[in-house]
Amino acid sequence: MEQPLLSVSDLYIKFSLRGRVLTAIRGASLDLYAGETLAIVGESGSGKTVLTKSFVGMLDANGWVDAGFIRFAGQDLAKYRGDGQWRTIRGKKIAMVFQDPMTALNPLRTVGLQIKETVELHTPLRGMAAKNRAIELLAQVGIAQPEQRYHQYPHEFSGGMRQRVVIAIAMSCSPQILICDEPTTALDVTIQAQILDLIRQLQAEYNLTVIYITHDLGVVANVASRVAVMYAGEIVECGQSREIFYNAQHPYTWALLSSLPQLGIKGQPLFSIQGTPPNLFAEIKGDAYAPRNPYALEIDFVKRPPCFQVSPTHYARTWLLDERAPRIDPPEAIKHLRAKFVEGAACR
Amino acid sequence: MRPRRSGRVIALSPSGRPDSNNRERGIYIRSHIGALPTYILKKSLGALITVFFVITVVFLLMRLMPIEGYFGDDFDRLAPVQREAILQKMGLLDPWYIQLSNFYQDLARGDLGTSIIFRPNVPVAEIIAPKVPYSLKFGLAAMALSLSLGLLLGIFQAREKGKWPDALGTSYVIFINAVPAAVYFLFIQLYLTQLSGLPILYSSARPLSWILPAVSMSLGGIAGYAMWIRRFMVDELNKDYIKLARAKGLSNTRVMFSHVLRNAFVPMVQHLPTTLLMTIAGSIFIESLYSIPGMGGLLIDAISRQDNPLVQALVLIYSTIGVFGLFIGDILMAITDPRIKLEKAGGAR
Amino acid sequence: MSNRPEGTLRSYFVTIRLNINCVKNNSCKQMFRGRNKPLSAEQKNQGRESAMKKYISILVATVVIVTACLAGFSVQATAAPIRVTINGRPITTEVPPVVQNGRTLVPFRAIFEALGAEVDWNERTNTVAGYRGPSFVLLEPGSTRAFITGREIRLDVGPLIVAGRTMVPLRFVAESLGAQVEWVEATRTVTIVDAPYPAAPTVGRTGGEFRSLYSGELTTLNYLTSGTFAVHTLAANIIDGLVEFDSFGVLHPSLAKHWTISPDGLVYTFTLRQGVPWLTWDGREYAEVVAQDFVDSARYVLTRANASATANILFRFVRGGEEFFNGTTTDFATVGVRALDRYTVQYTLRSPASFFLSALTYVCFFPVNGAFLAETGARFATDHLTILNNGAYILRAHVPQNRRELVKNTRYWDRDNVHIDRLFFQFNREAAALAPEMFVRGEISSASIPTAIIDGWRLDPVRRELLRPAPVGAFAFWHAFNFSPRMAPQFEPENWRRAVMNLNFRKAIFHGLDRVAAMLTFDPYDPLRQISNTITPVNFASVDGIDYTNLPALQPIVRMQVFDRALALTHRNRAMTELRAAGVTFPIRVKMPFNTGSPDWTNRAQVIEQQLESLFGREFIDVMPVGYPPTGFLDATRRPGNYAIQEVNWGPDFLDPEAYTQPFEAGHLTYSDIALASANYQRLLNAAKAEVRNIRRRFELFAEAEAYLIQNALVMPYRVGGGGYVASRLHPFQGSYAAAGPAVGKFKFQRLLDRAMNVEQFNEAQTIWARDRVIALRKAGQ
Amino acid sequence: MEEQALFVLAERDVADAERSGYSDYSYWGSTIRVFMKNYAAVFCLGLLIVLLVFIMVQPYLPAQRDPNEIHLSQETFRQLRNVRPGAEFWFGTNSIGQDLWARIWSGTRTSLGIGIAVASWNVLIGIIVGTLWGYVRKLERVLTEVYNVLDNIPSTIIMTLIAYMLRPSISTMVIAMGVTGWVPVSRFIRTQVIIIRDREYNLASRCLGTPTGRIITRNILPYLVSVIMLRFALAIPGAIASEVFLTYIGLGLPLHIPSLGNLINEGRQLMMIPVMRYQLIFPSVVVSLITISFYVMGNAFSDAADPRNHV
Repeated sequence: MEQPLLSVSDLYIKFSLRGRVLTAIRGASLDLYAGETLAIVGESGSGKTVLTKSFVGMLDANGWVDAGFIRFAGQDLAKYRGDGQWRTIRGKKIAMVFQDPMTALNPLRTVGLQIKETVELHTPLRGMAAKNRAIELLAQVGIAQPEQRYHQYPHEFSGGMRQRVVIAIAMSCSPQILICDEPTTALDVTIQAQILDLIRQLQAEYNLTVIYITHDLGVVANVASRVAVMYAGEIVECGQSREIFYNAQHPYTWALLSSLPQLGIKGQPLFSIQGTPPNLFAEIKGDAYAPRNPYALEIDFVKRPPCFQVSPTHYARTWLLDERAPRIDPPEAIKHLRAKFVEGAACR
Repeated sequence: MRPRRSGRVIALSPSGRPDSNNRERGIYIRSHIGALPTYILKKSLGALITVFFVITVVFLLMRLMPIEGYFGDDFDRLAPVQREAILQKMGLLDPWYIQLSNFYQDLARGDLGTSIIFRPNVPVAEIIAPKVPYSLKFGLAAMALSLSLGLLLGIFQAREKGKWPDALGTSYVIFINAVPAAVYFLFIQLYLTQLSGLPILYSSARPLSWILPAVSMSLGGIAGYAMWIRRFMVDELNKDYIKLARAKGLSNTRVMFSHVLRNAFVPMVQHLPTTLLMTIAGSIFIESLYSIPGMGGLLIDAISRQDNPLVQALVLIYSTIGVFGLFIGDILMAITDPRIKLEKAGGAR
Repeated sequence: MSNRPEGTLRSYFVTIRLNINCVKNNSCKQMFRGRNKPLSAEQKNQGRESAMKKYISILVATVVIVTACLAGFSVQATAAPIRVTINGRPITTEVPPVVQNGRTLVPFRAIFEALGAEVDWNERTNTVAGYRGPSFVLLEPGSTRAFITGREIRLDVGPLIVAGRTMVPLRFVAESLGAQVEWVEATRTVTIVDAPYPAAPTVGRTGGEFRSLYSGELTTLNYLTSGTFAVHTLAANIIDGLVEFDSFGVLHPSLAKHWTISPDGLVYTFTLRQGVPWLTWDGREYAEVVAQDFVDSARYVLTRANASATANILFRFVRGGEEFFNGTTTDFATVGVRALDRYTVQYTLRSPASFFLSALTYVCFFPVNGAFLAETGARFATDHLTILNNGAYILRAHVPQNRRELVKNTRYWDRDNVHIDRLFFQFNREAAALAPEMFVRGEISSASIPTAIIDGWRLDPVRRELLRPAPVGAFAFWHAFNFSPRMAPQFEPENWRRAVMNLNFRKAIFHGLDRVAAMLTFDPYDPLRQISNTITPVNFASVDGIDYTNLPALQPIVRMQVFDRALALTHRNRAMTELRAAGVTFPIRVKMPFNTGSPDWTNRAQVIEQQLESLFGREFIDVMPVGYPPTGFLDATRRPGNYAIQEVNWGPDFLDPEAYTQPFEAGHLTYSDIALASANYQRLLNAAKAEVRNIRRRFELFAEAEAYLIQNALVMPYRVGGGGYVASRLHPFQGSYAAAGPAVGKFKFQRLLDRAMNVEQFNEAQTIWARDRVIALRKAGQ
Repeated sequence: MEEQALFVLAERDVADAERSGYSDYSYWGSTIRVFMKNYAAVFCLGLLIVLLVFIMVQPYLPAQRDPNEIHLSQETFRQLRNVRPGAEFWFGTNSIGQDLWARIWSGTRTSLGIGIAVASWNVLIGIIVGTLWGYVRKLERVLTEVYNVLDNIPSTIIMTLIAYMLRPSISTMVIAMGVTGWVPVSRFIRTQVIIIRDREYNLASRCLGTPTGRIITRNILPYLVSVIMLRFALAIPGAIASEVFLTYIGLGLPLHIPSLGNLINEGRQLMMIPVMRYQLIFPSVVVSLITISFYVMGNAFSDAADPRNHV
């Protein structure tokens, strides 16, 4: 396995909110390899966005990295403080694409200007050259008549087209890592596919490493090479997408997979996970998923499960993998998941 | 949803050179050139109606004032027949609707009437005209001071939100609002002139004597603008596009000025014309304290002295300014905020 | 001199002796120095020391003369020629003095010039006149008629022509100009002792600029129509009337050189000074002041359309004025104002009025140039461009709500008596708050000190030296009982009306009100200065040297100790029994309105309420002070009778007791109706007004009427106007003084002191002024 | 070994899962908690409460004097003028010997009374007119025109007229300020209502047929509560400031009714007299304290109650 491009080890991130301290990330560890597409999956509020934001130092004012390391290009980003340091990384090496294109662009400035601004910031190009580069970017992200579009305002663009502009902005400095924070959630399905294709195409062209943050397993299956499942601020399972989909080990991953609508059988109620994610203000003892885990063990309420290596590229943090734990089979619904997917892939 | 093409964009770049850079940096006028004249016509008609209503209401209100008020303390010395003569001369004896129609006939001829008590037989225009330059001079000086310092303070506060500069600025704003103006104006006038040796009153002969009044006038303005711009900038800072801007790697100051301030200015720009034009109204406190013969207390004097033609003229001027200010505010708003279409931008903000 | 050769004119002259018997601390408004010009320039009088030197020199001179005569006598036994000396100085005359049936006559030019008088020989009317200071003499060669300061006298020896020279009776001429004449038989010498006319103080330097702040803006400068006192004082500085007052309140000829009064006291003929220019704001001569100017101004004032506020004063005196004003006649010729020729103007009165001369200082008698009036039309006197000046100053700039500038009129006929070069008035609405501070820093020359900060100033060592009292004025303040109350029910008007008709009730309040405590709210340091027991103030008018308030009827009242707790309580007890029998309910509600715009009045209302209620007890009386806003105050309170007791005031328009009786006439004005309470006051008043012949009798009748008013507690006299404290670089007794009219506001004769006067200097200056005033009045024989 | 025993399926009740996720978040609870965190605001609130209680109780406390009573010295029967603050008179006396301590608290009572009355009247009418104007489309045209006219009529005319018709008193002052005071508030409320009128939850409730009245009282006003509270908190010192201004231009309360406006106006003349300046300092300090407290507390409360700040 070559050196990871970016490696997070045992990261703790805390926020002070309304007078109380909240632990958003509780000892997450993750490695990112060049050129791959990692998907981070989990319910909303599991800390997916907070984790990736900590990579570019965009944590909210009331949040701070409490402990742990984020090694990237020989630097420990966890120790970064101050705007100056982060700007060497932000937008230059790691770029982001946000969820809601409708509000991501400055409504009062022309689209062209917002792209040119970034081009002039990260490249030596100035003036007319920067404008041409911007128009070129617009073309690359698939916007028609880029010269006219250059002068228009965001409110004259559709949601999908705005997301393309945001992507163009992100690409303007040819970053190494592109973090897409639920890029397609706000778009309707047809546009969603176009955006995912665009990103895949750009990834191939610029040898990008892409991180997808999503709660939509359909997207994960479609684009991701590796998947990391997050729950309540920690990574409970991580591995190749094939391993996760077909050989998931963590009960939470089972639950996620079984809640896929595609697996539903006509006439039967769809599966959904009981309860809600834990209150991160409170101190969590043992496995955070325990209260909602039908297969929870007594120890899950006492001690936090360590990482169990299932395969060189696949590990999960659940006591079920401990040899002392009773043998539990994954739920029926996901057993023949492999067949469903093989059949699904065929019709692509 | 195909975006509606809005035609050629006319770039009014400050330097006039048509190369692309300036087109971005220049101010963009939405190209509804076609829509502008109808908009102006509609709005000015509305404005005219408003001013008409205002004057008529004020005209009638002034007629409710008691008759004796026109004499001040001469009432005793005058025999009833003399009082008759004076009222007749002022044209106050005929029924109100005749007085109203006379007023509008004169107005149509552009004659604002002559003052009856403030300076009898002197045309109102002649009373007001010499006062306007004084109020304007001080008003603009105070406006320039309060705008520049106010915005600087506001921006600085927004940047350092939560830290001590923000607290300092806010406490200044609170202080200016808390201590009654009548007290701190007089304090400044008496103490600072003592320290600095400047004369107590303003006089065109003494060059430096205009500084203190202008500065005093601007104190309130600084507090006002600082509070406004700070509030608008803090609102903008919470918006999503700022997240993207910072994610793009823009420096904090760059984000603050080219995005936050630029956008925060839109709601500001809409109120600017009215406050700018109101400088003509002058400040009652400052002009009476420093003997500046401006428009400051003129309206209040005219009302208490019941000089109807003068009140009428002043209310005409102030309401025209008020409505005209709103009107320009709308246009400025449309220019700075592309989302607003001129035709739709009707009604009071 | 009336040139109509009618039969023998029988004239008797009503003189008003402006006599003053000074009460210790009574002082007058700003004064100005006596006209000392006739004493010939080189003998400039430098204040009191020089006067003393003069007396000593006279004594020495007379001793020398006596010895010389004795010597002379022994030498020449024959009838040596008569010698004349004035103040010891012998007078040489081309034609020696002549004696005719006991009267010594001397050439008129010699005697006049010796006495320092100006001579006016008028061929047309064949009259010779000599005028000096307040008095003048007019003789008609070839007849025994003569006029002393306007009064006609029948001489026993008329002027004679000897060797081509007109000789005039020496004793008559000298005495009518105020000198004493002695015949020394031994030395056959006529000694004339001409005690100098007392000079006003001449402290302070000439030139310089007087600066001050004002907050009440003038609505107009039209002195012929406005009723505002500030307009009158401004006009008095830029326009001269026929006569003017000096610093002792003695009338001096101004635009009129001299005048004659017809025997029946109805026709006044004035001879104008010639060559007096009307000047525009930039000093350009527009025209000469002529008699027609007085006719034009009278016509303008009496034209109803011009709505003049002072027309009623003009037509009170001038015959036919009221008819013209009311429109019963349109022919102005019927009005008693005519220009006999270019420099002679004649007034004909409705009824004889000795005080008519004093009324001439009032604005409605000021001249105006007819042509200029027509040219400016409605815009006349709205600013400095539309008004002409002929007085001591020229109005250089009048910018309302900003500033007003006056500069010395260099072509003024009496420019030697105008010492301050420039007057600068700066408008500031906060004058009360800023002026004291600006005075301390020397930015202005005069500032009135509000009562509130007097304590602060007296405690401050520097400011204490700048503070002095301001002279009292002529306005009368008194507490009026309302005999026809029309108030809201909660003030029980009917109950009040019954109570106020009761004499004991009124007397209880009359003696129960502690006026000194009330006065402390206005002048905390010398409240007695302004307290007055009578309506007509002391020193207002006098006859035959006796002040009006010293006449027998009023003397006991002036000396009475008004505030007397015991007396007040006895009256209250009597009133209680009488009123309870009449069904009056207790406590009696007493509505007392006050003007919330004036801080000291608001305070005074509360002081009086607590003082009366603590004295009489709440069960007897419930004083209810009610505040009204300054704008429209009188319309809401006194005029509609919406009060029980209210502090009211009134100012005189001319120098006669009648000036203070208008508010008490039956139904005449909007004051309380005294007639409802007692008819005989009106009877006394009518009797007094009818007496126009004998001034002494007239004054006594007015005094009796006023005494009746006060003894029956129909009114409660309180104080005189003016007063308060100022910090000023003007001498309080240097400017012109008068008990009525705008004279007190004139800057003529005033000088700028280097340092402000303090209280001690003020009191000293006041006593000197009072003493000199007595001499001046006697010398002027007015 | 003991840990081994733990490797058995734990009985689990679904309710437990619900509870751990359940947050007892209450809007007002959180607002109060955040407000309490802001020590400055709490201090100001405390100050105001103490002040309000004190001025209500003050007349009945021992050794208190009547504000209008003029104190005479026993010997000279002269007023005890301008006595400096000391044991006898805690705040000293004014120019005619009235106790300044009593006058200031009576003046505060008057001014605060006027302030609260005017503020509540203006905000109440402002809300009613503002919401109607903002919400009901038909009224939009008419009320905008009325607003334009009312906004341009100088309020001084109306106040002078009222001063003529009614005698100067506290009620006149409240009426004078109330006649035109609500116009800016209604304009402000209208702008806020327009912003949230077309939010989804309003469209939804309109679709469900909820009557306009309910929408306004249930959906719109609660959302604006923070802004309304701020407006009310600032209106009170605003009313006091305009009372001081009215006294300055001569339309204020009569002098025998002590009010902060009167006291400050009387004190202004003494600014340059060190020995008597206390008559200006005390009322000015009281006015400033009241204004600052309302300002700080108002802002803090509106930030705490601002829906946007609630998680």
